[in-house]
Amino acid sequence: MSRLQINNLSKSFGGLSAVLNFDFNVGKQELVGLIGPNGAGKTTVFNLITGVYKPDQGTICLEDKDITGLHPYDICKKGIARTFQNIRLFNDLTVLDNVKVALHTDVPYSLTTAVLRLPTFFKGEEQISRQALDYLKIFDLDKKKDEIASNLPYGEQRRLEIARALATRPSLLILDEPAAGMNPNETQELMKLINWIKEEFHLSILLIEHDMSLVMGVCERIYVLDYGQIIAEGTPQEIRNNKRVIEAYLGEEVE
Amino acid sequence: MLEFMQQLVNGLSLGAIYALIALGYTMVYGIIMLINFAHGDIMMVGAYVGFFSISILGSNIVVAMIFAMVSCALLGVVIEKVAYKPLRNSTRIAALITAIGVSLFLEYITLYFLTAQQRVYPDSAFPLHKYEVLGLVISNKDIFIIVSAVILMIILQYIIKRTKTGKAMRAVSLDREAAMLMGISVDRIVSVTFAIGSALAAAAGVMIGLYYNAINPLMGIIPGLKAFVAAVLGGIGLIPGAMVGGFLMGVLETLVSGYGSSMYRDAVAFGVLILILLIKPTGLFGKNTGEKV
Amino acid sequence: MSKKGFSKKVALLVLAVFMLAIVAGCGGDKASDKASDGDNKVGDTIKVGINCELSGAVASYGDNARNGALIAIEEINKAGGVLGKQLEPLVRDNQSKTDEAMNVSAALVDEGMVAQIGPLTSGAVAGSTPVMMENQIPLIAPAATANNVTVDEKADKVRDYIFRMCYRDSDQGQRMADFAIDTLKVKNAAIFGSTSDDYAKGLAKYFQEEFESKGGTIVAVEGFMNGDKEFRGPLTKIRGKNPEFIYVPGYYTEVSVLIKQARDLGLSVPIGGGDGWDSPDMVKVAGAEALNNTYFTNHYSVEDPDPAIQSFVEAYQAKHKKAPDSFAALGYDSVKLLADAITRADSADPVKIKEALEKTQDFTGITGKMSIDEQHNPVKNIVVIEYKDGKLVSR
Amino acid sequence: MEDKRRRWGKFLLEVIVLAALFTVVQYLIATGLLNRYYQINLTLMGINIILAVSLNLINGFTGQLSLGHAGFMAIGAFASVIMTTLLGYPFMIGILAGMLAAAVAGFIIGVPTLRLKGDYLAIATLGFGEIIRVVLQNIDYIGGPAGISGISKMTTWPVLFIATVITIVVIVNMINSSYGRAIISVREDEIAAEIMGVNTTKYKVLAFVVGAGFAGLAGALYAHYFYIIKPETFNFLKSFDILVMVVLGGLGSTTGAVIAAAFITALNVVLQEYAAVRMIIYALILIIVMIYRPQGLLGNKELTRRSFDKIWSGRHVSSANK
Repeated sequence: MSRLQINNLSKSFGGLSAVLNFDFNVGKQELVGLIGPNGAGKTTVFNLITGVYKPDQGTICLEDKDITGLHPYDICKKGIARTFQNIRLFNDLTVLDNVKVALHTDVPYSLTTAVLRLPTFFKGEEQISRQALDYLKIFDLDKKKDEIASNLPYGEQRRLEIARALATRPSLLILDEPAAGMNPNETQELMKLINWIKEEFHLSILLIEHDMSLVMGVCERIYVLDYGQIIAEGTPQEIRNNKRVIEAYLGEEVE
Repeated sequence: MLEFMQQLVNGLSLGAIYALIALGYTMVYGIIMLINFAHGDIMMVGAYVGFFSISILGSNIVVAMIFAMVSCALLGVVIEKVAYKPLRNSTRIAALITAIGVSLFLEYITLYFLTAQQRVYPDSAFPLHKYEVLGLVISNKDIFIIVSAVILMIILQYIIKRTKTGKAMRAVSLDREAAMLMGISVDRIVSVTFAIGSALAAAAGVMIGLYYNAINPLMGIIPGLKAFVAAVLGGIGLIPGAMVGGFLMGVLETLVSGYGSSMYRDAVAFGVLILILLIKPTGLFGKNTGEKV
Repeated sequence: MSKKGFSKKVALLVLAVFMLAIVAGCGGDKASDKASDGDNKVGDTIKVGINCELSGAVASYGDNARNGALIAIEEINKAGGVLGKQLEPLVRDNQSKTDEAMNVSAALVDEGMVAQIGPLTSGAVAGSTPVMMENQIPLIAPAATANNVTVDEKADKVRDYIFRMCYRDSDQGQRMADFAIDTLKVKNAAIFGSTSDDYAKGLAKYFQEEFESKGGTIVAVEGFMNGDKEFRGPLTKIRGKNPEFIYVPGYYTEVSVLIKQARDLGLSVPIGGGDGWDSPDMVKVAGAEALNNTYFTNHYSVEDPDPAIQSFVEAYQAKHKKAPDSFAALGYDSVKLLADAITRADSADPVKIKEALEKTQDFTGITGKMSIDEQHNPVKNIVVIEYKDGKLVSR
Repeated sequence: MEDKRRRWGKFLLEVIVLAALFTVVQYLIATGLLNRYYQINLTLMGINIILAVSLNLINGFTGQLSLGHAGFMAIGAFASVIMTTLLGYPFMIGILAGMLAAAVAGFIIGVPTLRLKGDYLAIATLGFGEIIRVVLQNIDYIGGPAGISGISKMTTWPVLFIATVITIVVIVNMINSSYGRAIISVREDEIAAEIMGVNTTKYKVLAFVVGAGFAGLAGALYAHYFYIIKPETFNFLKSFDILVMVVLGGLGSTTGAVIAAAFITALNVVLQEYAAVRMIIYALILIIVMIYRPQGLLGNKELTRRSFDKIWSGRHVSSANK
């Protein structure tokens, strides 16, 4: 049984199809890459999976349960979390509060309790803070917990976004160009980290990335998207040698 | 039937005024995505300039209108430079609040210097002639106002579609950064937009003065809001949309007060606004666009 | 310097100039106020609170009433004041808000006024009432027409310290209904009045009652809101009902435009209204021709040859470059009545003033000869005035 | 344990400060040192604080620009007066009815309109506010345009004080909880919030309903102090008044809203003789604040004891540097 199963998914914008008859699956604890030239429709696929866009046709199933057309927050509760290509943190909140927002899905006290400041509230807040701090520690951000998110350096913002996504306790984590803007060293670190959290949290991970060293290094399986359609699927080794992929990326004259 | 036709005529001439104000509203929105709350008040200033040039300088109606249009064009440019330009990169909410501020400022500065007393346009400025066609009463003022609204719309449409400045305007409205990189002076285009929009408002102001004779410092608020509703109804940012929206609003209001109750007229206007916003926020003629993620 | 920084600096400069101009303007006002009051030492003056709508929705009413009141105070002071003391006007703006009316009254009490003129609308007077009652200071409302302004209808008690200068709604509504049936001999009428104030609503109500009780039929009732400029929808509807008379209670700001549009639509029947019509703007906006065959109930006519009226009209004209309207006349008379009461009481003590006001008999103002009845309403004549080629003719 | 002790200490300190403030003002009123004029403005100040703090929840914390706050105030005012003056129930019932009616109206209006964004939402709420006013003007039972007069004065200093404190406490406690973080996340980035599992519509409506409810409270207090209420009092200019306070104080700062509401009320007192100028100054405040400090005087920061400490230590350091 695969964790994420997508069948025949299509989406078009004003007559232009961004994604067409898309079939796709991610297994349990599998790390899958989605690559393709700019404008191939990769982010659109992510937006469809997470409910930001509603598909025109096709189904998306998580753990065999149909999640097509649900609201993003419901999809989150079902166990999908993601990061964004252009980082979307809660900029004016502290690093800690960013993660705490993600922990809101199972808040241990009611609104009335919060307003009345009953003991349950303080206990609950303490618990939330502790959990949030644990996630920050994984990404080495615990020392910066009181800083305003937008003041973090770029690399740390990327890491915070992953920490925040992880805090929603997903079974499938979707990373949209997690290494964008990082130097090779940082990318190396990130690769290790991604592998580690996959094992630690028993996650399936789906990522879009332009940095081929990262994609080829960590992914077990890769899908290649061009003009909204899958043109190839396979292990990194297979993809590296696939003719259509090379054409799509470099144009035909390279042959 | 005759009564209904008469109501239609009434509605069209009222709608022409809304359309004129809505044209300027929609232009500014199209270029810099700002609801220029002060637009109705610029119209009020135009009405006053027209009044003073007729009553003090003794100019005729054409001169008065040109005078009002030129001064309001300048006023519009100054307002943009002083109040809106510094905010071009802030949030839209900040810009909207500023626009509310400018609106209040124009109203109360006028109230302060010219008092709350209404001023009366001299009747001789534009003598009334009535025509009876098949039992319908139509006056030369009705015809004047409807025809000038249509002509101004056509001119505006021509400027935007055919001239170089118009093309630059459309470029700026589509993508300000890209337009700037293509060598278009965004500042100049925004100024031109405000100038044209404000001049149109001034023309509407003088027409209201001629049509209803009385003007006062707070006269811009309600027509301004209604014109905005008209612009949204037609699809904000679209010139023909503002025109059709204006006429629709005018007819609708007249029918509501003619066949329903005039006390609910304003509620109906805002009700239409809310319905449009909820059902088709881009208006009757607008295309839907989603947020890019 | 960055470009953005520059535009912000320019913005600041312009705004600062505005700020300065305004502050300078205020300062100037204040200075001149002080100068004119300067001759009188504290305690030598009788402070009269003027609580008017000088900004907001009905600013023009308050503006005119204040002008009228100030002319009266000027006249009285020039003639030596009251009880040998000068009247000192304390003019405040209640912004056409009921809460500000109360706030302003409390401030004026604090400053030691002995009586208050205004506010103009019934709502604002109601706002001001509790403060006046608590502090036992009389209030003369120049133009608040609602019946419950001077009487607490629920408790069936007269409000001790509240007086008015104008008719009640019932007086005017009935008078016009009588005039329409008895003099104009009409049998049916339409009502098209303002629905945004209780004044016009009251007039409409009493007109309808009287008109129907005298056997007339009301064929249509329509309403408009203050600030409206477009009346052709309902007028076209009324035209379809063929009334012989149209009653249009409201203020000249709307009525003038309304009458013009009615005539433009070919409605040539007689039109009637109340004292809210009284303004030179009527002829200017509607035009003399459109106003022919229109009638309104009023206190007086600006064209009345009576010397008191003419001297007021002249003084007003000289100072404000236009003829006074009914608010101005009522504001003027309110001050005159107050001065009269202070003289009769031989004291500027608010309670004594109130007692004297209650005893007013045959006081002659420019709005007529009047007495104050036990419900604190003036008993005075109502004249019906006709517009004839732009001139006012008493009927 | 340490935490718990600190918490109680802070709570006790707040209670003492509030009790002292209450007692001092009560004493001044009882002895007549604070005359009616200042009492009126004190009442207005309290009502304005409630309005500004509640609007700030919607505009500042949730980031949804609402221009219809006066409409909810109107509903609260009329609902409470119907209960007390017309039906003869006690003031407490009137207050609760006012809050409930306004909150229900907030829900009915919020559910459809809060799907709109930015300036569209602003215009829609402005429209709803005006519709509320027009509808109230057309109900004869509540006096039509003339409104209801003869309302007994029941908003005393203790009532006002308790209402203001409750408003601030409820909203502050709400904001400083997981629910508040969810609300703020909507302002920060709606799409990211949804992806993180926050039902943004639900929290927008929650903030809108709570904000409307407290505007209703302000309306009820207002009605029972100023003797008369008319629908016209609650037009969109009133909404703009409240907006000025929120913007001046800082969108997203409760202390800012409180300070700005108090400041604007005081400014109104100072400028009473120049009411026309007052509006011009309001307008200039709006424009200048937006140009130079679009985030308002305090931005989204709160003024706390710690921030005073910070200023103090900052000064300390700078003087040491010399």
